[in-house]
Amino acid sequence: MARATKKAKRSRKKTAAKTPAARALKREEKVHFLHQMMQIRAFEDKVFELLARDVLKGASHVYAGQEAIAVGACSVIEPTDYITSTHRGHGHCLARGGELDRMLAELCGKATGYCKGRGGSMHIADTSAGNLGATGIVGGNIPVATGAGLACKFNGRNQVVLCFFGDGASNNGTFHESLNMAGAWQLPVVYICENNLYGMSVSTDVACSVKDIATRGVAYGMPGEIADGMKVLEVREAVARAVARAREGGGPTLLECKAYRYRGHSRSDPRKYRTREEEDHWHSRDPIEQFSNLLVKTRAMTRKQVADLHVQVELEIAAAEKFALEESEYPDPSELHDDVYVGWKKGPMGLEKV
Amino acid sequence: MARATKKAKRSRKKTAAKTPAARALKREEKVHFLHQMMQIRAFEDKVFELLARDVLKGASHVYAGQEAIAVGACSVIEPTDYITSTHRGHGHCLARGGELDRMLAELCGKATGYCKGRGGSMHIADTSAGNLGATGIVGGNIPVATGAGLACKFNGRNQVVLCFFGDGASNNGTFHESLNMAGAWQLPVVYICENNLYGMSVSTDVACSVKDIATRGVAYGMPGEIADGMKVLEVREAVARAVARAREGGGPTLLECKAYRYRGHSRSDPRKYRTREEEDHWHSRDPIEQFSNLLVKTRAMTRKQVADLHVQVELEIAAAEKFALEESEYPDPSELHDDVYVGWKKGPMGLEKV
Amino acid sequence: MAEVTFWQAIRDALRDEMLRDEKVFVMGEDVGIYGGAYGATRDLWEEFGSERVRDTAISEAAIAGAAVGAAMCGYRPVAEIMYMDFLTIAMDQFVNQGGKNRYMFGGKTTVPMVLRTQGGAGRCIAAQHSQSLEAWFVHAPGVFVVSPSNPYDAKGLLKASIRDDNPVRFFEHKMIYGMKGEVPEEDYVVPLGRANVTHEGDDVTIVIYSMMANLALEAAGILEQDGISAEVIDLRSLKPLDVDTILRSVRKTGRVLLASEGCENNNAVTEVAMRINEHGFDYLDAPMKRICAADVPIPMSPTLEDACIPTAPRIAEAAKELVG
Amino acid sequence: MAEVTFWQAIRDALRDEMLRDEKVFVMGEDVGIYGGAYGATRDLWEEFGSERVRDTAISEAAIAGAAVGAAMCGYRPVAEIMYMDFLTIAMDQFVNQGGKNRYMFGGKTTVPMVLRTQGGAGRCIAAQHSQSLEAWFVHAPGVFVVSPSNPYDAKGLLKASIRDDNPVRFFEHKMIYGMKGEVPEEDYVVPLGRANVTHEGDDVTIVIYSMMANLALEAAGILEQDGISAEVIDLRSLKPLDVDTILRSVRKTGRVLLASEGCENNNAVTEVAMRINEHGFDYLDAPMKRICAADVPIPMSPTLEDACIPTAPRIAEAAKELVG
Ligand SMILES: Cc1ncc(C[n+]2csc(CCOP(=O)(O)OP(=O)(O)O)c2C)c(N)n1
Ligand SMILES: Cc1ncc(C[n+]2csc(CCOP(=O)(O)OP(=O)(O)O)c2C)c(N)n1
Ligand SMILES: [Mg+2]
Ligand SMILES: [Mg+2]
Repeated sequence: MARATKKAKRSRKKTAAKTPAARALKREEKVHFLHQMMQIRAFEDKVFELLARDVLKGASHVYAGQEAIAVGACSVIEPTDYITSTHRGHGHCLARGGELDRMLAELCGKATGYCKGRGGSMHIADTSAGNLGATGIVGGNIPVATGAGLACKFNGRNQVVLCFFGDGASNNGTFHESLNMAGAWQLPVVYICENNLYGMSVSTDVACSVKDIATRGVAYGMPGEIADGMKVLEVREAVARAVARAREGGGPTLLECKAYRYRGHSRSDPRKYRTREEEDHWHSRDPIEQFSNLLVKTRAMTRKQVADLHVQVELEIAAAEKFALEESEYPDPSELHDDVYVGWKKGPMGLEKV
Repeated sequence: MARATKKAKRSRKKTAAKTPAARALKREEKVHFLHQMMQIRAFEDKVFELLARDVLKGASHVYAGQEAIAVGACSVIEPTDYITSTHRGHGHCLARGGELDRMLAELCGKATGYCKGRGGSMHIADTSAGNLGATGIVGGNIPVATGAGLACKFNGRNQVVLCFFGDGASNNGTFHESLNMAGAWQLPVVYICENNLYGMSVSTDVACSVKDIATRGVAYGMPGEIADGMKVLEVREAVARAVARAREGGGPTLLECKAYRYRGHSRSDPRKYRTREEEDHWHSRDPIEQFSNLLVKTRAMTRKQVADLHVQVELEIAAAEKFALEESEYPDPSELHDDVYVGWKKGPMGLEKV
Repeated sequence: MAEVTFWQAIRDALRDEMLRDEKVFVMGEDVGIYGGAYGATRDLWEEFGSERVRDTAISEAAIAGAAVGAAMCGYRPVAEIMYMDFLTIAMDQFVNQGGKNRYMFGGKTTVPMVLRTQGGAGRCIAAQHSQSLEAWFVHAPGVFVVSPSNPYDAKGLLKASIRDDNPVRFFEHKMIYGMKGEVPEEDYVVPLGRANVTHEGDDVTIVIYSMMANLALEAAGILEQDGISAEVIDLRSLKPLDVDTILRSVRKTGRVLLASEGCENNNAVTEVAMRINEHGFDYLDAPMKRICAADVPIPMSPTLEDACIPTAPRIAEAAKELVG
Repeated sequence: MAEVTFWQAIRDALRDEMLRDEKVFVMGEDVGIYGGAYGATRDLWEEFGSERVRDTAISEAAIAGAAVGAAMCGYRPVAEIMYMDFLTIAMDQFVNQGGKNRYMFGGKTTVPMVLRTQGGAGRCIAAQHSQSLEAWFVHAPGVFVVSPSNPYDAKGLLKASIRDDNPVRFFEHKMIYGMKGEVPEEDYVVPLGRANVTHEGDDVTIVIYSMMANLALEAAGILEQDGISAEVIDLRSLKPLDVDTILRSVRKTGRVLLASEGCENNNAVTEVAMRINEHGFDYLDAPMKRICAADVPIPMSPTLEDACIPTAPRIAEAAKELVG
């Protein structure tokens, strides 16, 4: 056991000493974080409402409660960097600069959505903006992120990849194979495990043989760190350290962010598997509340400004809703066969060259 | 990281204190171990010779160099226990009580082999004797062993499973999912990783993000131990501890046995990827040499007795060869469709009930 | 007879078999207190506890392989893979170990396990939650492939599958769970490998399975109004395949329409067509036709998803073209 | 033109493309100093180093997924899965991510990767090292399926596959690596989706691919001696499928034999038969016939393995029955 543990410890120590923490933030940046978190929350509330009214079809897994993770993490990286997302991906997309209207349009299956309505909630991507996409397969994007990390290494342009996934995903084989590969090849990937205590109804206590997913870093010779996923600045600091290490050639990090999924897994989930007390506890640590309080306390914002921001976000969401529901069309059925292949299309007897 | 590590450590300490080490051995038992190890070596030498002469078809991965692991491990368990094996499985089968003649017949694809010639080298099984079989898929049997462990847990008859696999397999997703499952469910499985430094040509230095596979135990809340795989009694002691723990309900163990694959991966492998010095080093620690020296030194056997045993083994192998090559027939082509399904056979238009 | 839904029929079959045989157990993601993503294990956890109704981690390969191992050691696991799309992760364990161990090991073991899984389109959940991948398993030796279309068959086929000593892939369509039908409370099985003629007719044979069976019945109704008499054959088992029943019908009608919700290219019904070609070519008065999901990743958008998969009117339309 | 072996042709194509385009790289198990289990990457590691000829751990899912990720970021990975049988472990990454990302993401990404793998029977290495699983990928939307039968095609098709912007599954048969053939040194490609009529004839059309193409030529020779003139069509690509070339031949011969080394049930050639049924039914003078591997896990024993797979005499025999 010796070497790996030591190696990981050494690397952790070294980094702590050497890596610059996230630089000091300007006020606008902090406000921007709060704004983004509010947008995500409001977006998800809207999604939940539209699901309940049956306006939204399909499955949407909402990010409410975990906003600090996506916002804190994405605040660290550059436009040329990459992220990969999950089935619970709206927050990542927004934090990576996604636009509310095109996101909501995609969820509605409209032609104006990010993926022309073909992907929906679980498959939003914006590859040109460095968002390599969400996936409906739990753990499905961990290898893809690892391959993106390999591309970054090849490129030699100091790019990094943030790979988001859940506690449940950390029990899938893809997690293991990918982190081993990244550890062996020292790829510039930050593996961000959002531990929200459950994979659907199954708690980590039942499904997972360790309490802290971060423990598993040592199995890949990489640092395993834990951050409070309800605190945007703490997430940001931890990701900044990991990103700095990755850019310096110090390889991957496994960062576990502890948070909570506010909503049931799906609209109809009665949440029998968890207690009201537990929910209350986590709500009392709400990432948006905490951060706005901090901003008020440190006089970065006034209560009034916070309230105004809420109002502004409501307007933004209303605009997005109008765009998605009223101003956008469903794709024409004739588009069914488009873009399956590059350079080939369906003909009367099969595929034909275009 | 705290809990899991502590849990693992605690469990290790507790066990060290409580678990009875392997009981004192009778002389016959020690001689039996030596005999088995010699049988495996001689069997594999014969296999290599037959491959070279092109008498043996197919791929055979030989176990020479690792004999102490299978023999030490299988010496601990009862007839009602289970093992699962690998593509390099002849040693496991023999140590689990397999017969030389039926094994060699199977390798030759003869009807008298353990699997009627359908399986060959990579698929020897003897389920009635608690050998759940080899597999050609690296890592392929780790989930199967885990399921067998679940059956043992259900049975309540104190059975255990020994699951053999290689260092290379420990980088496959099946390893991770299985050990997590066994850790979460506290299954009575001993995961025995035979680290022979290479998966085919790729060294663990290149493929594996940790030096010691045992490090990974902590990622599953289970003890991760290392044994010298060139010493049969050390393997036996370590497996005995793990088996005792498993029978007491203490859950699974990851046990790494360090050893060396004497031969190339396949007959034609020029072994460019490793040095002569490295090979010599490991040959100087030969498990059969070491153990016979120990037996002589402790006066359990004389040199003459050791030499006689060698001769005896040669005769046994010769008998097995005669059985497999001369006295056994190939299966009749008409058997092609037998035993694919229970209760159904191929008819003129497809499957028919029998 | 009681009217029960499809999900209840599945649940009741599981319950009956668990009561009948202590070797039967259920494992999978969210099969416990949650009762399964589509409710098919509801209340079982309360009745049998978390040992025999076992929530697992999100580890499809280990679920599959553990079922194989437990089955080889004398148990009768019913493993659930929540969406058929995730079978992609467990193919090795199901196909290379589960399906082959008996044969490879000289017939000296059995692997009596059932893999229940859920598939099909219709809920706008896109390309990774809507597939029908039966074709892959039809192509894999050593496993049976079963796919019921209604509550009665679901209960009877699942019981038969659990009692069978072969590894069975049991596919449930997500749009059928709410369907109601008459189901006896007393014990019965629907034998594997026997198709069901759910509508008799002389003009065209419609061969289908799963959800398409219900659409085909609807289509038969539409066709009747146009004076076309369709014979609808619900395969129920894709392997073993009931070639006799199919040929009997083709001999009568001379025309064959096959429908499936899997992608068209090399769809599972293609095999049925091949068997008809091989054994009933002379009965054919026209080329066989098939109507399947388009050869695209199932799109999320309702307009595209609808365009992608067969519907009752489209089945009727295709049958009409075939006859007309 | 130089006579080179199949493995050399593959190696040379990789080398040429790596020299031509710095975005091309090779990854897989033992592709480095070992040169690949069947030698197809020999000497590349020495020339290009371990960055671009990358040995991986035994992690098929990560190999596949990493190729997808690198491809989406502008590289052109050629990933090797040592045996086709191990694709079972990587199906999710290949099928659900690699094959679908472009479509799901609204056409806004490409996944220009090649998956090279090796399959087929003939070496007595049993059920987990002898499969031909093309059928699965033919059924999966978004991926192309290519399978050469000789050195010339191997080099030209591999180059075309590497340059293609779609994910391509490139299947090599283990018994062909040693085969020699004339291969130009100058740059050329064999376009995807175009079949090759390797032997002209009027009496029967034999549709095959991969190793079977060589056996079918042998069979055509046998048939000639019996006065039967066979047309042999080597598909080369199973997707896109060259339906035109096939139909042209069927129109002439009226009889079709399909052969493949995959298991019979729902074999990839079944799709070819279905297309012929759909578009060329009226040309058919007899039921189409197929000759495939038996529907069993490929057995190890030489007698059984031989009985399990098609051989040239059996192909000839089947063709004779068809014509006779
Ligand atoms: C491979 C796979 N298995 C199962 C599912 C069904 N499923 C969707 S979300 C989910 C829980 C995922 O848990 P976690 O990774 O912790 O993410 P969270 O939903 O908590 O954000 C499950 C089981 C899936 N989509 N993919
Ligand atoms: C899933 C899978 N991938 C690759 C192979 C090819 N292969 C056979 S043995 C081997 C090396 C295995 O290494 P290890 O697990 O260390 O076992 P060892 O051979 O050293 O005993 C490889 C890559 C395989 N059989 N199965
Ligand atoms: Mg979770
Ligand atoms: Mg090894």
